[in-house]
Amino acid sequence: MNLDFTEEQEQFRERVRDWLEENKPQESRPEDSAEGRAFDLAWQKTLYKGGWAGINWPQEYGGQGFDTFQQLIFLMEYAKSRAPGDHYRFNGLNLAGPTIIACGDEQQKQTYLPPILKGDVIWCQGFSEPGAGSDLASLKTRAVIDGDDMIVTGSKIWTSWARFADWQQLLVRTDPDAPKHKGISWVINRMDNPGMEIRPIHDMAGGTDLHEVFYDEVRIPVKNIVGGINNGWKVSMAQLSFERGTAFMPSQIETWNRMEDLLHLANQTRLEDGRLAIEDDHIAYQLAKMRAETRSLLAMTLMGISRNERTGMPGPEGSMLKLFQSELYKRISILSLQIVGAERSRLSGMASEWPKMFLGSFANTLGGGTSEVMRNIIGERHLGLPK
Amino acid sequence: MNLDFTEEQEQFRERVRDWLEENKPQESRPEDSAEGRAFDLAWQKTLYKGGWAGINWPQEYGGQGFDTFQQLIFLMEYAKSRAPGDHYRFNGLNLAGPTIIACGDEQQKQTYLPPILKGDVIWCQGFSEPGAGSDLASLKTRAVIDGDDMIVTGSKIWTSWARFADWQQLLVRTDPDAPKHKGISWVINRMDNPGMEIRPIHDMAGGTDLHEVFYDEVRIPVKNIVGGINNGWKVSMAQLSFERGTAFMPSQIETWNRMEDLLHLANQTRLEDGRLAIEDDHIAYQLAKMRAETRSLLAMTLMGISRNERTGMPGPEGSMLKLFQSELYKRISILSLQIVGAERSRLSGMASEWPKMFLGSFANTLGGGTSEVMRNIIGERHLGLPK
Amino acid sequence: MDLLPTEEQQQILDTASNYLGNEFPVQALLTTAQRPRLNHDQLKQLAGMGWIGIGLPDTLGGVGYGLSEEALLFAELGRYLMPPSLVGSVLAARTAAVRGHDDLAHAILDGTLRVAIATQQSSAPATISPTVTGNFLVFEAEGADYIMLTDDGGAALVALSDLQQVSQERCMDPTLDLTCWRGDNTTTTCFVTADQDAIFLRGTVLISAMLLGIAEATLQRSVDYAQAREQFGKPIGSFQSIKHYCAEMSIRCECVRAMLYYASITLQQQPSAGPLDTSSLKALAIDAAQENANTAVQIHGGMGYTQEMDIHLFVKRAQVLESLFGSERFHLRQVLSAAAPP
Amino acid sequence: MDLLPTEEQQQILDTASNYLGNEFPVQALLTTAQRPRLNHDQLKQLAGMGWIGIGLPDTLGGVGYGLSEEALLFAELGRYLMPPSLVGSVLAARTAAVRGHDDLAHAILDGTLRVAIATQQSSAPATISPTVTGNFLVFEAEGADYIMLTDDGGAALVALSDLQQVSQERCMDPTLDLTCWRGDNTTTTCFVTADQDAIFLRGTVLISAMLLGIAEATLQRSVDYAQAREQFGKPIGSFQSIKHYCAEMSIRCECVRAMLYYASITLQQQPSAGPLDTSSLKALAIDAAQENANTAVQIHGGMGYTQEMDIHLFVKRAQVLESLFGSERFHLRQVLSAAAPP
Repeated sequence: MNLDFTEEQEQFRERVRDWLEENKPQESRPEDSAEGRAFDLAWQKTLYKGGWAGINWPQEYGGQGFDTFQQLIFLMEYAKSRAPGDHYRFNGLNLAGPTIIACGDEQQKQTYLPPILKGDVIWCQGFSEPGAGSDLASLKTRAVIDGDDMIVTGSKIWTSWARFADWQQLLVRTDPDAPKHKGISWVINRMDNPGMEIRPIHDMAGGTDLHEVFYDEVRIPVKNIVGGINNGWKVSMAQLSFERGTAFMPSQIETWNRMEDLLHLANQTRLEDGRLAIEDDHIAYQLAKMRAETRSLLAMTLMGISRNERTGMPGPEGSMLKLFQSELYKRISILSLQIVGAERSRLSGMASEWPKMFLGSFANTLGGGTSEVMRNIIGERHLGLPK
Repeated sequence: MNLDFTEEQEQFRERVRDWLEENKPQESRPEDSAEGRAFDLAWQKTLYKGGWAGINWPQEYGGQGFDTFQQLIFLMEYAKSRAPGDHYRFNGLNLAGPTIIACGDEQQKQTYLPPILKGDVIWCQGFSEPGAGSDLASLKTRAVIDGDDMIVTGSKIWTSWARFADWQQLLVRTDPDAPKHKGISWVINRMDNPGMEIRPIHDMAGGTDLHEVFYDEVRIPVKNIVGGINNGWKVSMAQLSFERGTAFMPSQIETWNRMEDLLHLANQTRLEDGRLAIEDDHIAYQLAKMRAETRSLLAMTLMGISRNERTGMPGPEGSMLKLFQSELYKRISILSLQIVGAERSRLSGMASEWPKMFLGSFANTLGGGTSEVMRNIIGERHLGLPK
Repeated sequence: MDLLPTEEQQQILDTASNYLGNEFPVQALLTTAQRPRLNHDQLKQLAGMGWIGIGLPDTLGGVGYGLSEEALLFAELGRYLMPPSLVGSVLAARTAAVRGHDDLAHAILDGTLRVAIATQQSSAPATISPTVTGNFLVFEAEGADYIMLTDDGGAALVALSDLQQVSQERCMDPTLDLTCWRGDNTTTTCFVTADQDAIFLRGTVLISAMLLGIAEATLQRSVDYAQAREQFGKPIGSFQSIKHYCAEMSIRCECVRAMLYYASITLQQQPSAGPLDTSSLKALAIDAAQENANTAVQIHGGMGYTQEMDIHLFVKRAQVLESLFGSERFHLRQVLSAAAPP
Repeated sequence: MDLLPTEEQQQILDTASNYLGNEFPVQALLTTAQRPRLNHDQLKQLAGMGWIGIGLPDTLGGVGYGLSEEALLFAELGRYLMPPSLVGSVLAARTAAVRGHDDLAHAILDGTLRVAIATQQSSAPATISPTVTGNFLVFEAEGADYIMLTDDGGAALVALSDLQQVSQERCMDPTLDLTCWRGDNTTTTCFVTADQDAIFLRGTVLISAMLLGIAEATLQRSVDYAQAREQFGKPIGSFQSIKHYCAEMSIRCECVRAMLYYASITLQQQPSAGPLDTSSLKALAIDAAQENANTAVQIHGGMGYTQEMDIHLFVKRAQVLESLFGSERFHLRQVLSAAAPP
């Protein structure tokens, strides 16, 4: 049990810190989606040139092949420096890319991996459907084999940044007669494929990054199936195993940063009665409680990484961290509204980041598995309670 | 929509108030169970002589036959006067008695009702079993008809004050082959019946009023079945309809009294930092929130009574008030521990009523249907959600 | 004693509910960026139905019902996300009438004059007295003639033209216009102290009623959705997590509705219990509306997070309404300092 | 970086757990009114295994491990409801050793001398300095020779015979003896300031570890019961309400265990982060132990409310432990005033 890093690791940390200090974008990410795409790709190119692209990817596909501790150090420093988040780069770097590394054939690896790291392409996901949310395996979008192609018809929903993506990791039903988990395939799809229609969905925070995607007899080559036909459920479950403890480092530090910003706000904001917000014990105790929880989020993340490092297997910490962090983040945002008081409903002006955070926080307890699904998973898989 | 009482009702209120002022016991109820029984019966006799026994019972069986508003006024004044609670009298007055009134035959009514009002007997309940708690209908204690008798074998649990009761309302399975709700009978049983064994259970608050009761071939006359053989589930469900809004008036006022006592305590108790507890905003806001909730408990109770009065039917307020009040009561007790600070674990001394309240509060969210069962009932019966 | 609407009150409620359902379906807010929610003609129409003056005595030019009827009406208005400025109109008419400005009162009562409503920046509270000084965040100043300014000391009706606009702001609630205005020792058109008439407390009851409308609307939508939406081959309402959320939501509704009825009576009849009950009501109503609306998003899943369903509008409106007529913090303080009722 | 027990640490933990399970099963507290939980011989036996001096440097006569090992051990002691006075013994040995009272330290380390532990009445805090004045609520004074008195300013070891017993009290936790004692400018046997050695913070970590033991024990019992107990023809653990309670309980455990490991390291190695981490730990540990124990009663239904199962003992112990080494309120204040770590 130790928190020590070796001298080499500390030197590595300094190298990361210095490079980020010098190279991270000075301007903030544009709100406009097309400009956002350009910004994300440019930053990925910079990372690639600097030798920081794909920190957990094997070197043979252009990655850095860092060990867990180097990844951890990189992510800690990255988040502390408040360098840009993954945004549109997220899917390619963390889901589609690693899936192809784990389950793709050599041809697929050579074709699809390098462009991700080089900042040439954006990937998106096509998993959920209007009728298949928490119950993902009941998805209905079907793919009928026709020679070398599949003909895909159906629809997907919650596809982030679909309008601005080049490629999509798509789950389709290739065997309608098999049990629901058995007839699914994981497929690579071009976003400019004919027969597709993309409809943006406005979210409650005002974003338009979510989409519904319709497929009307879209042709996808059979060779774009990754991990074998009808094996898509297993392939998509493999994604879970990429969510090693390190995956939570950025959101953990983001939560800490938000918490410290809120503490700062409470030290500056006056309540109706003229006192500083921090002088109200009710606010103060809630802040303190959440600060303690945020601190423990760091400890939980490190314990999770240690567990992964020991066993090589993702443990229960994935679902736990996801649930704990997303609910905590929401509570922090609700507390912030108590502090900004009557400013709570103003999206313009100085304090507007807090009501914006509040609106955005609802995505966290829904996306990537609702909190209710997370509690089921923890109860059943981790504690062994019956279904 | 009004809170007005007629002049006659206000005169009635004064009559109640004056009588209670003059006649309520000056000493508090003894902690010892046998002395407690004597105290309860003596007080019931006083009520009977004063013309206040069985306020909601028909006059033909010795009751007062008060209308809803008179009952309401009586209960409000009764609770405000802090006169003794029902304690051991509860079952006879509120459950067994009313059930016999509703479902018993004339012989049963003449035999069993008057002694309850006159303060001659104590009743208890035999419903739950070790294997049949929330799922009461799965009860297994069986009764085999043998001529004019039934021979009862099995066991019951959570029977309050069994050691000090004269009679018991007992649910037994008279038809083991019928579907589980259909083979049950509601039976009157003498507590000194041979073949019974009574084992007290120590509860976490230190009380010994709960019991497990064992029946080994206990003979009960068939004529003691109330409401017809194999009809016991319906008979016992009829008890729910006695829980009219007025039934919650005492616990509503008890909660208010506790809340005001706690407010008083917070105005007198110093925290570690030397401030009065009430000066800590965190405590103050929690107190205020619960005071508001307690105030609304009164409003909910009155709205429930109004609904009953209009429709003659118990509405959703029974389950709602039960759940709301029991959870609120528990939260009040937990808040009290924050106020008494390091005294929280001391059962002796000045502030000990609060940790005692805390320990006792656990019974409320379990007994008479757990909070989880209450939420199911509200969701399914009141909101119409599927099972 | 009867803590339920009378037949006559029920009729007011049903009429309002039917009318609003036909004329102002919440659904309409999804397809058109409808702003203002209530144009001049529509305001006149509502006024013509007596909704502005419903709780004002007929001796003062009103319909002659009381606060209970006003509260029933405003719960329906809240359920249909009608603008909170209607509370401004009701209070403005009362303020003008109490002060003897009969013509002004009349023009507000018939919907000719439009009244906006405001909150203050917590960090820099303004002064409200026969003159007003300071900044106000104003909802729906667009097209308004007057603005209703209140705090627990009194209520002022001010001509908007007497104030200066400081800035155009962006409201979290996309159906509401938000601007910042400033008074600088500005003379009010009329001013009523809290002792003369409980304008602030009446406004608190009406805003609480609107919050109740939100709590009930989001419960109803959640129950409907939980019955219809299937996952894992079952309606999601059969899962205990969803069922229990709904049960808790319904208790919050019951709790606030009972308290609304109760406080609407005591505020008129037992002045000593008024502040305790009114502040209890607002604190509980804020909590119920926000918790229910936020929970409804969770129950509706991904769809609840979008602007394709109307749930988000309730989430946002619940935040706006907290900021009007005293925050939860303010009201909890009041609850605590109130004497125990007899 | 490795935030899990090493093989050696795991061995300490396993040995302790096995030993306690055999010698001090919680079950035993149900059948005999076992008090004290730890008689003189048993204390000596534990001491003989090096448990009192486990975290004390060997230069000071201890076993030579650190706070992390102490914390692992005390989580097990908490799980088995071993008396909190063991924290007193550990801190007393350290206090005596740091002060150079080698004989005294030795007699505590080998279990010859028994040390009680105390909390203060919030309403009348006592003074703890080279002399002590004021009232103390003492746990397990029965048969004790010394008492360990601490606050965030320092730690004092006092001979019980130098204090006066004020009263015999009744503890909520039936396994603990509670008495009230008074000091009146009483000279301490040794006194260490917080700057000299972080006795108070170390005690906070150990009490937090015991709270973690409670949180984990009540989770384990709840999961076992939810798997075994059937209602409506199914194990109750298949109902989402119960399942989700258990999931939340397990997150609380994970959260506190991680924080315990983390704080046990930073308190020794990064003094600047010590107070933030230690106080975060205690606040979270109180919450986890109390919430989990209280929820466990609910999961166990009527049986959970009785003294026939052991759940109630955990509920009560969680209350006792909150009152030792700073309340939740105290620690939240500390969390708030701590500077952000580097």
